[in-house]
Amino acid sequence: MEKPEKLIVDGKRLDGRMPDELRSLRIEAGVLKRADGSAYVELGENKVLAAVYGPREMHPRHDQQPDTAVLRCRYNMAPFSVEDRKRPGPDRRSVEISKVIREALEPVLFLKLYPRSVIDVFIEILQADAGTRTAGINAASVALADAGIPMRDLVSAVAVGKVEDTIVLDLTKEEDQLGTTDMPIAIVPRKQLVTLLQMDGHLTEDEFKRALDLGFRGCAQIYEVQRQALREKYGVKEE
Amino acid sequence: MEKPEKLIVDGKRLDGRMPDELRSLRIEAGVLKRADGSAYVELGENKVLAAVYGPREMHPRHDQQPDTAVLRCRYNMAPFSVEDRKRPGPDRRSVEISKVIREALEPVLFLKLYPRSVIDVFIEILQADAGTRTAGINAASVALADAGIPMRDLVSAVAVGKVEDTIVLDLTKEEDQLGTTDMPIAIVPRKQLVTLLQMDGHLTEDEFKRALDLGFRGCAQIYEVQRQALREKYGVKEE
Amino acid sequence: MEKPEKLIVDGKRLDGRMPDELRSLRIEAGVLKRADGSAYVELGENKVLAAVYGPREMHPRHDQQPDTAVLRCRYNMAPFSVEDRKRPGPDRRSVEISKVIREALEPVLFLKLYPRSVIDVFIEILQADAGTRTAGINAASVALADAGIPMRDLVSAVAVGKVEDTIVLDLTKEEDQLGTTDMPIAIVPRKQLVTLLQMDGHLTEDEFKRALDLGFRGCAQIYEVQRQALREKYGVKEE
Amino acid sequence: MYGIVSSVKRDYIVDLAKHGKRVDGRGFDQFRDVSVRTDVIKSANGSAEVKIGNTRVLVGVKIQHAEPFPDMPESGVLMVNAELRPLASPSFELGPPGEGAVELARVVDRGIRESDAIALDKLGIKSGEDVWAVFIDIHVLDHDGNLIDASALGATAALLNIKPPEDEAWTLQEFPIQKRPVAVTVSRINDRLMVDPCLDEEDVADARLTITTVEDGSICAMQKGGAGYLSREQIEEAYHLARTKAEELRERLR
Amino acid sequence: MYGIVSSVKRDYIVDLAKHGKRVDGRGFDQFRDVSVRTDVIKSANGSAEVKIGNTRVLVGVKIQHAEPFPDMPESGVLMVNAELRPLASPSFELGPPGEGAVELARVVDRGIRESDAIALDKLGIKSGEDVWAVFIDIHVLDHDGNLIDASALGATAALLNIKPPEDEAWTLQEFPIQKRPVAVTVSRINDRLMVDPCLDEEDVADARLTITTVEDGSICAMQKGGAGYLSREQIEEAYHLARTKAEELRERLR
Amino acid sequence: MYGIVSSVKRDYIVDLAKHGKRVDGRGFDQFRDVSVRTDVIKSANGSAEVKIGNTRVLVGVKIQHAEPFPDMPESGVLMVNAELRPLASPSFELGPPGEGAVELARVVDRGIRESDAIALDKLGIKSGEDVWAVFIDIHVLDHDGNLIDASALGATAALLNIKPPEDEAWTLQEFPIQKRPVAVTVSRINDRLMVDPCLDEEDVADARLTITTVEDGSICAMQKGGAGYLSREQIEEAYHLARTKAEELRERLR
Repeated sequence: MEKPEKLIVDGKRLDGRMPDELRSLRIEAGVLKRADGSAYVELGENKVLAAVYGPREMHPRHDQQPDTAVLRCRYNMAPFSVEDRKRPGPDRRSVEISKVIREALEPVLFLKLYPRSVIDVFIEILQADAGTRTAGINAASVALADAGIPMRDLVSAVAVGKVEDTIVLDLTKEEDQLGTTDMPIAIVPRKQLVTLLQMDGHLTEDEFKRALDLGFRGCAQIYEVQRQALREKYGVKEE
Repeated sequence: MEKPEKLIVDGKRLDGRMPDELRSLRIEAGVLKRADGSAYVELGENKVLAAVYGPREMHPRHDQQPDTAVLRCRYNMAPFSVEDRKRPGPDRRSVEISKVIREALEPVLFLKLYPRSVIDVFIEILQADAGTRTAGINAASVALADAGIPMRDLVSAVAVGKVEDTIVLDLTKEEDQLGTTDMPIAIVPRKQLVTLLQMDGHLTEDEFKRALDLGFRGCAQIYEVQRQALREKYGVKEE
Repeated sequence: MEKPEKLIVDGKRLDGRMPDELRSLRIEAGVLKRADGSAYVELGENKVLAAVYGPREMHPRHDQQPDTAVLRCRYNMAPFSVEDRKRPGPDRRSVEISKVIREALEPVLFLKLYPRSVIDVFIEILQADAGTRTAGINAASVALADAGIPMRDLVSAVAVGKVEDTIVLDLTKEEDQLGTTDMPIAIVPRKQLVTLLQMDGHLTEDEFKRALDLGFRGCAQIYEVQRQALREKYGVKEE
Repeated sequence: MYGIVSSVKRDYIVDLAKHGKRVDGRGFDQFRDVSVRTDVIKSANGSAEVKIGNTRVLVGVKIQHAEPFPDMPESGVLMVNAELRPLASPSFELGPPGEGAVELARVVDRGIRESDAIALDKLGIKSGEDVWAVFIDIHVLDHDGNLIDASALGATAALLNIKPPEDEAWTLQEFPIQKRPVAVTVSRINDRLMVDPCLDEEDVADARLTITTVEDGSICAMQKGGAGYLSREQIEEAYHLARTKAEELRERLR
Repeated sequence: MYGIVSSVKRDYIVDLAKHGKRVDGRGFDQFRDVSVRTDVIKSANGSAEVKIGNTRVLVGVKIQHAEPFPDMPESGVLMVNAELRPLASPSFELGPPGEGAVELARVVDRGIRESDAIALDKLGIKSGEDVWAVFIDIHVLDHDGNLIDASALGATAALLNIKPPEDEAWTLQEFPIQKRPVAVTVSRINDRLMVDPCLDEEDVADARLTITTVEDGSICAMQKGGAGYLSREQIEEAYHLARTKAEELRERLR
Repeated sequence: MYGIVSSVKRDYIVDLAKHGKRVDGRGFDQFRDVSVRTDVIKSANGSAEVKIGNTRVLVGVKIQHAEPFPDMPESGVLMVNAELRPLASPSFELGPPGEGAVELARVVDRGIRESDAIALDKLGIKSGEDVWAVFIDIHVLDHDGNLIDASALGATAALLNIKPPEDEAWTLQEFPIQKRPVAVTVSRINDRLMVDPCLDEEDVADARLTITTVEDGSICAMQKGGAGYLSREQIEEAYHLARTKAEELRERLR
């Protein structure tokens, strides 16, 4: 990849977006037959599929929890989803991402309702272009709702970053690699609570606050698309 | 290996065999002390040992089947059995072969007689010269009988192939590598039913039918040697 | 490492020790908070930590023994403990050492007192300079006592070797690599029984007997330091 | 790859078969709806998504530099891998490929390799050092039976969809595809042969025979599966079924 | 990384927090005793042992030759690995690193990498062939909570302790450290934020946020953990806590 | 490697030992029938099958090109691997070698390596790049006790059976064997020492000591095993037994 001279020209990004603008976003609920719930998310060039199984009996049995269901998440990149073929199987990156996604989703679930059982969330990245973990959370959250799992709210997620000293929403792969900072964030929109927050790069205190602001606003937009996807699937108006 | 000019000269193969002729075959039943049943097969330069354990208690317990025994097969090549030392442990080839061998043997077993238990079949290739999977089936089948496992019939197996447009029986390694087609087949001889059939290479419809014919005839010869091995071990004439 | 011309000059070793002299030895009991028992051993440049957990419930359950506790040992080298970084995880060497250490400790334990349970011994080599397995046994033995596990006696261990035809006690790494023979030995001091004995190199019958003599004497010295460590921890005089 | 069905369902399906019927009303020689979409993954050199009824398989092909095998120093390398992703079925588990995934990948591999579908001999770069590797990754997304046929069709479709890598070492005009192998799996339930079983049918089937054929009807690969047997007559009937249906499926490729 | 606590203990700790207290009487913004000893392992190029209360972590750094990554042919390589050794806690198991160990290593890694603490661009030897690899191995010896802060502090201390390898390929005067990142983890119990939880507190905490800052107070890495949430206000409060405590901890480095 | 015996059988064997007897009537210093067949595997460079009573071990040696270890650039490489194949015993499990297989391989390895049985320094080809690797693979086929002695004997016999590889890089007249190490394991049951325990005896033995000696009676390797102890006197007695029996076994080599 050749490095472009500037990533932001006249206040606009290389793909023409404003700093606070999302890429095109499409979410569809209930796209798989076998899974109990599923969703498909296209965010820019990202293509992500999530499936939910459960609540179902936990195996192996000694991992069962007597007073609660266990939430398991597995984030996986298809070998062909990235520039250089990814060798199949979990690596350290996907192990960590699976963990933070689980911890991002768990706060909205009523796991105590299903003691001894497990809820499995599988996220497949079919095509990757930065922001796959947040796209995965958006998909998983809709898939959980599609599976009929009781939830306090959806979880909406987006990455915020810093590119040439500008705080921008929803980084592309190019911006992620050439910019300095990536900060994925997930929010429970109604209560405005943060369930995922990671960052690497460089942010001053002031930049951090502006990044948080932008993250909250981006998640609000995503939340609308998630709800729309569920409305389309179930044909009812939310109250 | 230098490529010979022709693999078939004056209707005869490089080792002097006719196209429909087996290599020398020796089968011995009950060759191991610890196993519940065992057999040794030499087919040309192949040396194969099979052992059977069971029916015995299935571990891990959650793999037990309440209404049937489970048949497990493991095909393994000794590191020194091939030209280049084989790294120990299962590879994709041996995983697949173990599966098709299991499916070749299962139709003659009365697994329902032994609910919750397991029958283990271990096949060790000590020296390999093409046709190890079929030699393994022949050995395993005699070992199962030696273990006293009730069987509808033995299973007899052989590879058929195409070498320079001739359909031939029981390929050597040289014929397998230089010829175009390899088609292993396993048969329940009395009822003439096929329990294993694989093929790779190239066969027209007509060639395919002739290959099937030759496979059935080859298996009939092998069946006789298998029965002879059991007669020798148990010193009784079959009715 | 440049090879020195001679390893023994005027009857003294490169570090100034006499052939039958131990390196400086420091043992401390009860150094870890979470473990049920622990000990730290410095022997020359070796730094070794041992921890004991148990008797505790055995998992997985089907490894429980109905009439006895199971002793498990795991010897592990920290990646930075050796010259070339050691890749984390067990290798064949550490698997074997873990086994012989377990068998060196087991004779002094009353495992039958704790049916169905497990006693875990973890040995971490933080800095290695030859003799880590015997230093590990010395640490583990004190850690077992610190955990309050009933014992017939401690186990004391040391390596004996042959360097330029001299039988020497407690080899350094340099002596181990340039000398011809390494013979680790572990002893139950009161009854003078051998619970670990390994050797590689070259010993004549006479040399072997002298090496055994030296090993017994070395272990007696180590035993005193082990007991002193326990006295210091528990502030009582042994009877 | 096989789930467990209740004996009631088993009896029902077997009974239907005896009466010449299938659970979804199809004929024994009839596939469910088949759709083939190509060029679905930008990060792959070639890709295809195949749906057969509810079954859905995504195949991506990557073309990368690799070292040749020592005995074939000028020949490209073909690697086929299948992942039965746990999102596709409650019976698929996490972890390295099990025997079902291994068999699936190897059957697809043999169909392509043995038919010389790819002219691997044209994929050398520098003898003994550098060749093109063709990685075919089969990603199963939704499992309602007949994964082998869907995967093999997807693999051939993805190969036909390949855009050569943008790499100065690539000198061919286009990716050298020579054949279009198509696999058709024929299943036996009781004594009836049928193509394209749905998952329920697959679970009660006694045996299956996959026959991969090329344009002229000759066979390049076969694989019998399942814990049952086939008679000689059934094998020949299966060949005719497979050959006929392969021609139909092949029309879906471009 | 989380154990299980009895509901009695949980209620007790939560109740204390509501009343502004902690189990060991500390203030919410107060660390336990912190000690940093360096140069403790001769076989490492740099090493440090950090104790925070009863928590004890040993970090060793090895500097070795390695091949560079293809896209950074002249840049040194940083590898951070963490081992939650089973001697450190009854909840740590044998086997390859689990998600707790992986997260720990990656959070420490990002703090060092993203702050450019090491001038990796100075650690090339021969472009595309040979560079210096910096292996940071975190060896957890005793676990009484707050492993991330202890490990990150140990890693930075061990880097500052590095003596260059005795190797003619090494040409720098000293090991090129540019920044001193320090991680501080803020935990939420009920609605109170606190630093440096002991294990019992960690087990009942709802969520944690690790913020790694450098000398000027800017952030180089963050990681939220735990199955709960944080409000926006709590995040900002956590930042101020983390920045203040990091300054205190940084004084322990040399 | 140890199975479980009923306490009745244990008491019976121990009682016999107290009365100076063994289950099969042998003397304590007596091996079962020993047979050594060499040249049994054509695909190996050297091979041997050893039977000791019902115990049966097949050893194959392969000689192949390999890279040398960095610190021994001109020295050949020795690798010993043991597989306790599950067909040999109901107590052997599938999967990677357990501690029993690892110990077996390493004890055999040390006997060969430490006695300099193979002149590895003659097995260089191109310094730092190419040397001969000697792979000794121990394949246990039937387990009725005393695997170490059978495997070590098989390994030495297979080495003596080696036909050099047909490879132009091979320049020696013959494979350079210098010593014939033989391992003898002495087991203690109650207070009696005995050689060559059958499996039942092995299962009740308190401890064992393997002593590997070469032609002149000097020791090149030892390994105590088992969860019991040996007295100093027993160790010396074991040495004399091992040395005497090794001479007998050595006569079976060629």
